[in-house]
Amino acid sequence: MSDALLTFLLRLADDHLILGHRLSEWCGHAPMLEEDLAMPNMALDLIGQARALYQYAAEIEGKGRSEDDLAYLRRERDYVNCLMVERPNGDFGHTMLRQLYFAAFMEPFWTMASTSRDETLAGIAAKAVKETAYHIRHAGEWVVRLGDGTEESRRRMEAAIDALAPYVDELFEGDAVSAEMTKAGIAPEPASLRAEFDRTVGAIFAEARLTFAPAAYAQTGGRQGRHGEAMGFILADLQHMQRTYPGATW
Amino acid sequence: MSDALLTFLLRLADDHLILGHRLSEWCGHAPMLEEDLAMPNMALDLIGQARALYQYAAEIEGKGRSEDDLAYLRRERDYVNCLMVERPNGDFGHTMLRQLYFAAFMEPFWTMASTSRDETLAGIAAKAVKETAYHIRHAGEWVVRLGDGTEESRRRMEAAIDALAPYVDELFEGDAVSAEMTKAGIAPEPASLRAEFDRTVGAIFAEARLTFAPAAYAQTGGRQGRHGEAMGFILADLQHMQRTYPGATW
Amino acid sequence: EAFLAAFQARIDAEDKIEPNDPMPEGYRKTLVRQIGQHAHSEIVGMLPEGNWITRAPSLRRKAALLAKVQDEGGHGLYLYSAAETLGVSREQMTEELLSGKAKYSSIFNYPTLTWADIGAIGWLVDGAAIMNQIPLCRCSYGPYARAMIRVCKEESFHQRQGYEIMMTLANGTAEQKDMAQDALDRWWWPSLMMFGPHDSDSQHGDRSMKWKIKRFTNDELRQKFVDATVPQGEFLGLTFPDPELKWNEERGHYDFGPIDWDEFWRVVKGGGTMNRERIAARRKAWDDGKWVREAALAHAEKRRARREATKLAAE
Amino acid sequence: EAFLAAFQARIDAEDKIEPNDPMPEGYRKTLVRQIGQHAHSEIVGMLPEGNWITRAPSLRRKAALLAKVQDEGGHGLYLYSAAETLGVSREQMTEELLSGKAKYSSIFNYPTLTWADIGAIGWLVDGAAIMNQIPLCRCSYGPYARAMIRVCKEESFHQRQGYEIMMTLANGTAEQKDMAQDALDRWWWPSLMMFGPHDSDSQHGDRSMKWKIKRFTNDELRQKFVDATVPQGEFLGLTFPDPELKWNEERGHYDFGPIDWDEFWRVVKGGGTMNRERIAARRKAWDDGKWVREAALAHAEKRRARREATKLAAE
Repeated sequence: MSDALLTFLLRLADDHLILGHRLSEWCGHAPMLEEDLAMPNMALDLIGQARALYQYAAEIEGKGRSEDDLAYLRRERDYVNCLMVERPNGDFGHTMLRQLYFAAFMEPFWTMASTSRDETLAGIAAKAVKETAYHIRHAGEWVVRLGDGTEESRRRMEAAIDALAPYVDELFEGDAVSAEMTKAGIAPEPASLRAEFDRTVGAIFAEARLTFAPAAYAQTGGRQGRHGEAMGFILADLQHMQRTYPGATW
Repeated sequence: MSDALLTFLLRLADDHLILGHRLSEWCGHAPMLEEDLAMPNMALDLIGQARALYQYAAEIEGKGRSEDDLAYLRRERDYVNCLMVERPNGDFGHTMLRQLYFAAFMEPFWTMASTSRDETLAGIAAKAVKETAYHIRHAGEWVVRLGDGTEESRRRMEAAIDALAPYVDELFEGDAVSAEMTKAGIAPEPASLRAEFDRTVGAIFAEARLTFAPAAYAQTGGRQGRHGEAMGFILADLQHMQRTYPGATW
Repeated sequence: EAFLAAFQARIDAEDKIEPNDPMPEGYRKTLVRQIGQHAHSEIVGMLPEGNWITRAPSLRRKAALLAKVQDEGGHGLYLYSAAETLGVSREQMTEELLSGKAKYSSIFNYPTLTWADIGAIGWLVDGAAIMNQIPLCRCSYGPYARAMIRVCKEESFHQRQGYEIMMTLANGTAEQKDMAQDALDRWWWPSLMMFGPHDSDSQHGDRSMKWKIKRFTNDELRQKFVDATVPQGEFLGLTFPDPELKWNEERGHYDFGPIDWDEFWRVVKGGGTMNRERIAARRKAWDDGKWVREAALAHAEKRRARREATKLAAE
Repeated sequence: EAFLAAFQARIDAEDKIEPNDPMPEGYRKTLVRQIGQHAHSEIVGMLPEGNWITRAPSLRRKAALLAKVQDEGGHGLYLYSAAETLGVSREQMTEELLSGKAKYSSIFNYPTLTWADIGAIGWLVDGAAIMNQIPLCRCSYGPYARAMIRVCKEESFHQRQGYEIMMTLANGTAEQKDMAQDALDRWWWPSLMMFGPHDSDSQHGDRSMKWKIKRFTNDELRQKFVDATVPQGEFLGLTFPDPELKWNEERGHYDFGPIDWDEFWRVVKGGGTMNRERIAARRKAWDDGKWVREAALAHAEKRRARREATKLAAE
C-alpha cells in the first residue's frame, strides 16, 4: 500500500514539477507583460503543489529523503510524469493548450481528492483546486481568443491541437497503482475524470470554434519512466546545481 | 612556470572543447548532407585537439587528474575559453564565420607552435595545423558563397559579422601567462598573430565582397572565467553524466 | 512665468501633482523619461534572474525566484501605468526600449554567472534600488509616488531574500563561500554605479531636485548605500573588492575608492556583456508575440461585433 | 518476355547489373525504394545518436560518437549516389522522406533515453543492420553492392564499438549495469522487428530474392541475428527480455518468443514515440537550410558568369 501511495505521489509531483519547469522557461519572454506575470504565477502554483507532494512522498517513503532529494536526485528513468508535461513549449498557443489540458484534468482530480480519506492529500487538494480553476480560466480564455482570433492564430491553435493530441489519453491511464488508490478511497481513478475533462475542454473549444481530433496513436510510457528525448535536457538543467555540489544546503 | 603552462594549456583546450561542443549541436541538422558530414568532422578535429591538450595539461598539473576530469569536472568560473567559442550557433552563416575566425587565429598559432621548445606541444601542433587549414578552407568557402550569394545570404553574413565582431579582439589578448609562454619559446604571443589573421580573413572577405567592421566595444573576460550566460547551459549538458555518476568509468 | 512660479509653489508646499493638473513640459518630460527608464529596468531585470529559474538549486529557492521575477513584471506594469497617466502609451515605451532609444538600468547588462549572483542581485542591486526608490515614495508626482510605495515594499522583501541567499552561501561549503565572494567581487562596483554619475557630472540632477522628483543627489544616495551595505557584507565574512574602503570616523561615513566611470559609460553605451542579448531577448519576445496580440485584438473586435448584432436583433 | 528471360539469365549467372544496362522497370523500382529507404535510415539514424553527443560521458566516447554519426551521414551519401544511378535525384528522395511518402527504418522512432542506448544501438541495431547488409554486398545491382561493401566495413566497426560500450557498463557500477539491462530490455524486440514481417507476410520478398537483390528471407536473417547476439548478451551477464528465448539443440538455433507485430505496425505507421519529431527535425534542417542552398547555387552561377565574361573580354 505505501509503495503504491509513494508511486502515486511521485507521479503527481513529477507532473507538477516538470510542467512548472516548462512554464518557467517563458519568464521574461512572453508575448505581453500581463503574460510575463501570468506564466511565473502559474509555474509558482505548480512548483508549490509539487513541493507539497514531494514532502508528503518523502514522509511516506520514510528514508529520510527531502523534497529536494526527490525532485532533483533521481535518474531520468525514475521520473514518472506523463509525457504531456515534458513536451517542449512550442508557441504561446501550444503552451496555453497544454496548460488547459493539464488543468482540465487536474481540476476534477483535485475536487475529488479534496474529500480523500488521506487527509494530507485532501489538504493539498483543497488548496490546489482553486489554483487549478484559475489555470483553466486563464488558459481557456487564451484558447478562445486564439482559436477565434485571426487566420494565423487559428492555424496555430489547430497545429497545437494536432501536436498535443497523442498525449491526452495518457492522462487517463489506469494501472495497479491507480486501482489501489481508488480502492483505498485516496484518489479518483483517472479514467473516471474523462467525462468532466471532455466537458471542460469541449465548452472552451466550442467557444473557440475549434474541434478536437483524437490522435491516430496515443503516446504512453511516462508513468513507467519512458520519456521523450526532451526530458534528458530538462533534467540536465534542473539537476545541474544539485549534481555539481552534492550535499550542499542552499 | 608550470602554473602558467597549465593555464595556457587549459585555455587552449577549453577553446577546442567548447567550440567542438557548439559544432556538434549541428549534427543531423545541417542545411545539406555534405554539411551533416563536415560539421561532426570539424567537431571531431576540435575534440581530438582538446583531448591531446587536456592530457598534456593533466600531466603538467601532476595531480592525477585525467583528461575527463579536466574537461568535465571544473566549475564554470574555472573554464577559461575565449567568449567567441561559446557563442550560440546562430544560423549556418554565423557558425561558419565563427569557425573561420577561430581557425584563422589558430592556423598561425599552430604553425608557430609546431616549432615550440615544448616538444609535446609541437607534436600536437604539427597534427592540428593541417586540420586547421582544412577548417579555414571549408568555412572560408562558405563565407565566400554566402557573402556573394543571394541578397538574403549577404544580409545574414553581414549580421553575423556584426554579431561576432565584439569577440574577435579577445583572441589576440595577451597577459602574464602568454608573456611567459612567449619568453620560454613555448607559444607565440597572441597579438603577433593578428596580421596573419587579418590577411586570411581579409582575402576571404574580399572574395566574398564583405567588409569587416570592428565592434565599438570588444568583449573580454573568458580567459578569467567570466563567461556569457550561454556557457552555463553548455556545461549543464556537457557535465550531466559525469556529475550524475561520479567516479564511474565509461 | 506666473504658471511656473505657481507650479513651483505647489511643489514647495509638498502638494502632489496629479495627471490632470497643469504641469510644465519639462516636468512631464523628465517624469516620462524617468518612469519609463524605471519600468524598462524592471522588465529587462527579469532576464538575468530568469536565467537561473530552471537551475535554481532547491525547490524553495526556485519558488522564491519565480515569485520575485513575477513581482518585477508587476512593478513594470504599475510603472507603465504611471507613465500612461502622462500621456505616453505602453506600446510607445516598448518601442523605445527595443529600438535602444530608451535606457534601462545598466546593471542588467552584466551576466548572472553563478547561483550566488541571484543572492548578490537581491542584496546589492535591489538594495541600491531601494535606496533610490524610498525617497521616490514622496515624489511630487502622485501616481509615481503611489506606485513606488507598492514597489518599495516588495523590493525590501527581495533584498532580504537576496541577503539570506548570501548568508546561506557564506555559511556553506568552501565552494559556496567562494561563489558568494566571487559574486560580491563582480557586483559591488556595478551596484555603486547604479546611482549614476557624480553630482558634478549629473545631467538632470538640479531640476529634478527643485521639482522634488528627486530628493537626494546621486552621491548622497550612493554614500547611504555604502554605509548600509558594508556592515552587512562584513557580517557575512566577505571582503569588498575595494582596498580603499574603510570607516571614516570624522565624516561618520565609509570612504571608498574611485569608481571606474569608463566602465560605466562603456556599459551604458552598449558595451556590456549582455546589452545586445537583453534587447534581443525582449525584441524576440515582442516579435514572436505579435500574432498573439493581434489575435487578442481581433477576437475582442469579433466579440464586440457579435454583441452588437445580438442587440440589434433583439431590438 | 525475351528481355526478362535474358535479364534473369544474367542475374542467375551472378553478373552485376550496371546503371546503363537495360533492366525491368520492377527491378529498378524495387531498388530505388530499397536504396532510398536505406539511405533515409542512415540520415534519420543520425538523430537518436546525435541526441547524446553533447552529453557523452567521456571525451573518448564523444569523439567516437561524432565519428560514428559522421559515418552515417557518409553512408547516406553513398547510398543516395547509388540511387541516383537509377535516375532519381537526391532532392526528390529528400522530399519523399520529408513528406512521409518514403519510409526509413522504424527503429529510429524509438528515443535514446540513456547513454546505454548508444551502446545498445551500436550492438543491436548496427548488428541487425549488418546481418541485413552483408548479403547486399553481393546484390545483383553493382553500384548498390559496391556501396554496401564500404558501409559494411564501417558498420561492423560501429557494432564492436557499441558492444564495447555495453561491456564497460556491464562491468561498471550497479547503476551502469542497470542502465545496460534497461537498454537491452527496450531495444531487443525493436531490433528483431528490423528484419521486417515474417516471410509469410512479406510483400516484396519473393521477387527481390529472384532478382538477387535479397539473398536471404527476413526470418532467416532474424534467426542468424538471434543466434549471433544471444551469446554476446549472455557474455555481458545481461538478460534478454524474452522468457521463451532458449537454445534448441535439435534445430541448432535459438528459439524465441512471438514478436508484437501490432507494435511494429503502429510504429511503422507513425505511432512511435519519435516519428513526428524525427521528420520534424529533418524538415526543419531542410527548411532552415534553404537560404544556404540557394546562396550556393546563386554563387556558382555568378562565378560561371564572371568566368565567361572574363573569357569573352580576353578574346
